[in-house]
Amino acid sequence: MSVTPETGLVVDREEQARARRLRNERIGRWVLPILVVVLTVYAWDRICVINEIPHYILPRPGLVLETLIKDFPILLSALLVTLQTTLLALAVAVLGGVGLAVLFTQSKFIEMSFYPYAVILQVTPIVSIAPLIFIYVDSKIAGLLICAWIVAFFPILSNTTLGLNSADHNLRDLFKIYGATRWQRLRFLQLPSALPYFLGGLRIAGGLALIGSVVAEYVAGTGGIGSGLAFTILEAGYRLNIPRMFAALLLIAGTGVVIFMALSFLSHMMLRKWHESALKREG
Amino acid sequence: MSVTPETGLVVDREEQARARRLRNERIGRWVLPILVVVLTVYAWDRICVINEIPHYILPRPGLVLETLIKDFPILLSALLVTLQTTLLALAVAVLGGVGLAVLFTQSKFIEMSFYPYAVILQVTPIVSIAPLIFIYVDSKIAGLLICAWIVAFFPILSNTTLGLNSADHNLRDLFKIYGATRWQRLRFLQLPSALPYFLGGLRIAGGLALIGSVVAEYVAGTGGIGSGLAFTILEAGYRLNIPRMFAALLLIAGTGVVIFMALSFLSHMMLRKWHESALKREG
Amino acid sequence: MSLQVRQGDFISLLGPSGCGKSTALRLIAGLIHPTAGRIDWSGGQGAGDLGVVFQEPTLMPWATVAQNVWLPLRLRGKSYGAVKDDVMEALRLVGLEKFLTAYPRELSGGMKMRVSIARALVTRPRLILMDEPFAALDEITRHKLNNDLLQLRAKTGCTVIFVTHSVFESVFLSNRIVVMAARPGRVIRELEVNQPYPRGEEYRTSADYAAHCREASDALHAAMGEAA
Amino acid sequence: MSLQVRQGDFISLLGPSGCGKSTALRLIAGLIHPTAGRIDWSGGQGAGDLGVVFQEPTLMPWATVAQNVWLPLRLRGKSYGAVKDDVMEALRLVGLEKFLTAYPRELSGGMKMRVSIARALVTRPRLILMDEPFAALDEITRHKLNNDLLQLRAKTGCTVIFVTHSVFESVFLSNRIVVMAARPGRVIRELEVNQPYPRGEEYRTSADYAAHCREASDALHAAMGEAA
Amino acid sequence: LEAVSFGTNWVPQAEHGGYYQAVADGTYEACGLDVTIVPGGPQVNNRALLMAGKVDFHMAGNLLLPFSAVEQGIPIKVVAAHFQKEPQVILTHPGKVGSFEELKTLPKLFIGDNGYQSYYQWMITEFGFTAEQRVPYTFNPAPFIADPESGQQGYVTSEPFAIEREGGFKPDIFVIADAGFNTYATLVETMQDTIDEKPEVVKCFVEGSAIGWANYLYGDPTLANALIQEQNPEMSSEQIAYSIEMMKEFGIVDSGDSLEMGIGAMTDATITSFYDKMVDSGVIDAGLDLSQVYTLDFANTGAALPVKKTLLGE
Ligand SMILES: Nc1ncnc2c1ncn2[C@@H]1O[C@H](COP(=O)(O)OP(=O)(O)OP(=O)(O)O)[C@@H](O)[C@H]1O
Ligand SMILES: Nc1ncnc2c1ncn2[C@@H]1O[C@H](COP(=O)(O)OP(=O)(O)OP(=O)(O)O)[C@@H](O)[C@H]1O
Ligand SMILES: O=[N+]([O-])[O-]
Ligand SMILES: [Mg+2]
Ligand SMILES: [Mg+2]
Repeated sequence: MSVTPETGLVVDREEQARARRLRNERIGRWVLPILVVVLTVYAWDRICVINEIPHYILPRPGLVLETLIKDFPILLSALLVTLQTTLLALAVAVLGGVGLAVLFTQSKFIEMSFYPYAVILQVTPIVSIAPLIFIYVDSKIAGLLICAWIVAFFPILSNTTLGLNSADHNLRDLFKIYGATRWQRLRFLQLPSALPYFLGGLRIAGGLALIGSVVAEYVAGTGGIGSGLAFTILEAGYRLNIPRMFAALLLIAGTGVVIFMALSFLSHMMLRKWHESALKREG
Repeated sequence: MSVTPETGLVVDREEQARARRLRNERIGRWVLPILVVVLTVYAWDRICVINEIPHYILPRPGLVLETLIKDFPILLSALLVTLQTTLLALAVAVLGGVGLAVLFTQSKFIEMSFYPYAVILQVTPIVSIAPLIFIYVDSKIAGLLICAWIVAFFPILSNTTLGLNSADHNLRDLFKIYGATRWQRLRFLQLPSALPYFLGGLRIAGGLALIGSVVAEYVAGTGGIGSGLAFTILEAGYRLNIPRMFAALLLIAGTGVVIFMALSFLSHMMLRKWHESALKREG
Repeated sequence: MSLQVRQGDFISLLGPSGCGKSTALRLIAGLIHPTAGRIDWSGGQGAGDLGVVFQEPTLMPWATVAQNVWLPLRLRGKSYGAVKDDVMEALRLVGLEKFLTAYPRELSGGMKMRVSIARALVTRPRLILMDEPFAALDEITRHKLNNDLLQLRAKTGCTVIFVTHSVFESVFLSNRIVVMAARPGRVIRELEVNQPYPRGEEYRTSADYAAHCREASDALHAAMGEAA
Repeated sequence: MSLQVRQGDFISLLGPSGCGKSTALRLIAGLIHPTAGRIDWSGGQGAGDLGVVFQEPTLMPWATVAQNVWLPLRLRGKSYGAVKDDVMEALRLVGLEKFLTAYPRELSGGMKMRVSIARALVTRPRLILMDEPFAALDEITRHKLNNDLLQLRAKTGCTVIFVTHSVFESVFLSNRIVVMAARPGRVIRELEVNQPYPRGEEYRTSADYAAHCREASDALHAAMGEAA
Repeated sequence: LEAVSFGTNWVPQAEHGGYYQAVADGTYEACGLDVTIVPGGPQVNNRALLMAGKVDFHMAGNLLLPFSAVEQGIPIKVVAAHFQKEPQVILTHPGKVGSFEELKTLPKLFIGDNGYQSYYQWMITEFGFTAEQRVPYTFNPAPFIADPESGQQGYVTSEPFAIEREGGFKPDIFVIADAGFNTYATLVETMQDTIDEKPEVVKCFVEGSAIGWANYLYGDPTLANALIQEQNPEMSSEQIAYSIEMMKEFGIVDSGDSLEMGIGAMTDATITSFYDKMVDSGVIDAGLDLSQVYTLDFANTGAALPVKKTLLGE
């Protein structure tokens, strides 16, 4: 066995292979997902054609795309309404989830006493308590936000709590020795430790905030002007305008993927310097 | 400063204080949550009385309890139906979530290509696609399961993926050196590393599986014999039997809390030997 | 175990692996509480003005080297701007002034440990607890840091409790050496090193030094023998 | 850097903190790939039959001591029952036979490192890479393990590449000492230690030993001087 | 003007035309009301808002709902019935079954939650339909169109149109009112408090709505339709025209008693007969004090009769 310095010319086969693999990977990273999408769409189309599925049950992708383009003004304004609720709900879920998690890690008592209520909120069917919410909350936007928040906040709470409790014990000892206040320990130790967990929760909550907004629109029944995608789906379904319904569903799906990718990117940017899950590795 | 051996008699003030604190903690751990529950119920009752909220909007807790006891046979059988779906859905969510997570960590290509579809499933409103599911899935139970699964699997997938990627890099190197196969690395390194994350996801999914079952029952409409809590709520709501509706909601909430506590206990038992988040600490 | 520490002492703890040296340090630092017995503090020092080096580097992986060293001062409410010079000086002491903005994962094992040492010294504490701080360092760096530590002690008059596996190191540095035996961890021998400070490189070659080393080494053998 | 390793060599890498010793080991282990230059394997050994001790203990926190040591054998498909004796023997070698069922977090720093050593030796590998394995151990345990390592090598004829900060250790153990300098990491000196094996405790007090130590120490100083 | 609100059971559509008409042409305003119409939806519970006093009037689908309210001791009262006949129908693919009774041979019936809780319970006890047959209708007719062996609920004024246009076939229609489900539909309910404290408001709303319906059906519905389409841009003019035509054809709003007593009219006889039927088939318990369910004080004033006369030029 020998380790020799650079020879300049002798680049052996192994190294070539590695370079090739890297290059393939770089290309595949973009080509493959696109290929899969194309194949999916093609399969969808074939299934519709071969099984003779009528357009009012499962429209062919071309038709959906056509509708998407044709109805884009309607769909876009509905999307914007839903998106607004989603982003607001997500923001409130982050604040509420992290806030509660911090509160809960401050004292076992608080945690034991109030965590059950967070669980109760999580498992309460929105459809059942929405009327109650809309009785006592006058603003429709506030009501929508509350509904979407209830759906989205729990993963953030749960993951952040886990993360805050996962701070390295040696580091905790260090903070104790240096007389860190509760707040300092939180700020400089527990919150950074919780970051990967929190960001994981955030990625779950992103999708839930979207679906929560849609569900909230269903129960709030924002008919008429300023109504979101839920209403579009409902109305299109009722009118058997199934291509439009699928176009709206596609828009929701796309929005979900975009939110997820944005949150993943955020996560990557925040962790890439130090966390195992985000580090680039050779081999 | 001096460190002296045991004197047997001199137990100083500091130590007494510590013992007292420990005792208080042990008691408070049970007393406080119960106190909070009692206070919550009392507040609920007072709010009803002071604001003169009629029983058909928000029944007083006593009435709900009375109904719970009176209607217990009906409610119990409904609960059992829902619980069955919930547990099955959770089991399938665990299998599906962990399975997909494992698949996704096997190759960046697979992950990039198929993760979006998991996100799409997560953000698709069940209410909209349930009809489609029930057109092509004949078994009602299978349909219910699919719906509940769609709601519950994502947190497990997302958290487990994060966990699998968070395995210590030095340990990964060790496995590589010892020529571990892909499967061995997964089995002996990545899965154990992912355990805390997975269990965190499981706690989120537990509640979601419950709510997913309820939502699925709503859209699948298991009327008649063998119908679950969603149907009870719906029927009670329709008949304006609001106390029964609240009794059913209470049962869902209680079930959610029990599931959460059971999963937390499971998590604690599996991690207490080694993971930071579950280790007992002095001070 | 019973151990009297006087202001200005430099005490080394010596003993076989697993005999409880780290545990003793944690006791003194107030991180754990004795199941029996007690710790008396006199001189109003308390656990306040303390610097610690754990056996593991214990760095915050999300923070740069500079931020890690800044930590103890930051916890006292000092802004980075105000203590930048202190941080730089502590890092210069351990030879890492060029790695200000590196993250811990980019450092070698010995460099991480040196960051940890810089962090312990940056506050110029009156009591320093160190758990095998120099074990991962080459002999030259180690000697240099030995000298630096003694200089610092001379300047600030701080008390040091120092865990090491090197008999030589313990003799060179301390005025008292406590030899512990394993299971149950207890003190079996206390040696005084009477050589006055400052001690220079020439002390390492003196007969007194060699004699003390032999004495400590014998005590250690005794501790091991007993443990076996 | 260029380094020729022959079958049966015991090579020590010596050098200042951060000079690239660990990185060199990782290169040899095939964990990272050279940006330039290459590694040739001859003798069909490949990276197959390898035992490694990293600078950090690198234990699985969820597994007991016995399970951690079992790992390399487990990865070869051996059931615990089949290799129980090997695991026990490796643990006995490092003096931890009583800690079979302990978890890593219950061990002291030195004990963790010893588990790591037991894990590297349990397969009786033909090539052993060790990164400061004994740094966290007291001198007596260290000497014992030094002797054990040499015995093992005599029995199995394995090749060892060994990173250490102790000049004494490197001279006692190896037949070749490679001294590295920092930034960029490169070999600045190679020493041969001609003393034949087996080497007993008496070698530690021989004149030859002292001479080699001085030589190595000078080389190290030279490396540091250049680096500064 | 007194501000009041009226919660409907669905998104704005021609089946709510009379109320929009009265809003649009100022009929309510003329008697002192400023009416806001709060649309409903499949998951929307406007009834909870009525009970909480957030809306003043609510549209109930049939009499079973008010029966339940009284059964639970809730002071809700029916003050008018703007549909004389339940417009609910069961649709099937053409020629699949010959009679209402034969519907129960279909393996799948898409019935919404409300329908399941009300008339379907009656269909179970009266004809022997089963709970297992019923599949929830999510207000999307596609699953029905896909399965020729299924049936589906629908408003006679609405679903047949959409299905004929998109599904390409004219479904068979079975009117449940004709099968014996002789409830009034599109009832206006309000809290007893409102009746006691502001009878003039109730009177204005009930009579104004009746006049609105007369104008909508027999006069020019343009204003109302514009309002409907403004609040529900998806509502097509063809659909509205179809609905109006069907309401007329089946005498949904104006037939039987209302021809004599005016739109919105109710009679003790009809309500008692329906109640007895429901008791017989076990949908509801006997012994209900029907006087608590409704009042004829407002509905039977014949307010719309002169309007209708004028419009029809009689
Ligand atoms: N968390 C724990 N639970 C149980 N036992 C523990 C725990 N931590 C340490 N011990 C035990 O306490 C003993 C003393 O450990 P300690 O870390 O103080 O040893 P040490 O003298 O510092 O050894 P080393 O030189 O190897 O660092 C060891 O035998 C160890 O097994
Ligand atoms: N992940 C990394 N990214 C960037 N630089 C790194 C990384 N890991 C190590 N280095 C750099 O490589 C150099 C060599 O590190 P290495 O760990 O090989 O040193 P070493 O000789 O083992 O030192 P020590 O004796 O302190 O363990 C160091 O200067 C370090 O800063
Ligand atoms: O209620 N949902 O989470 O869909
Ligand atoms: Mg220790
Ligand atoms: Mg190293």
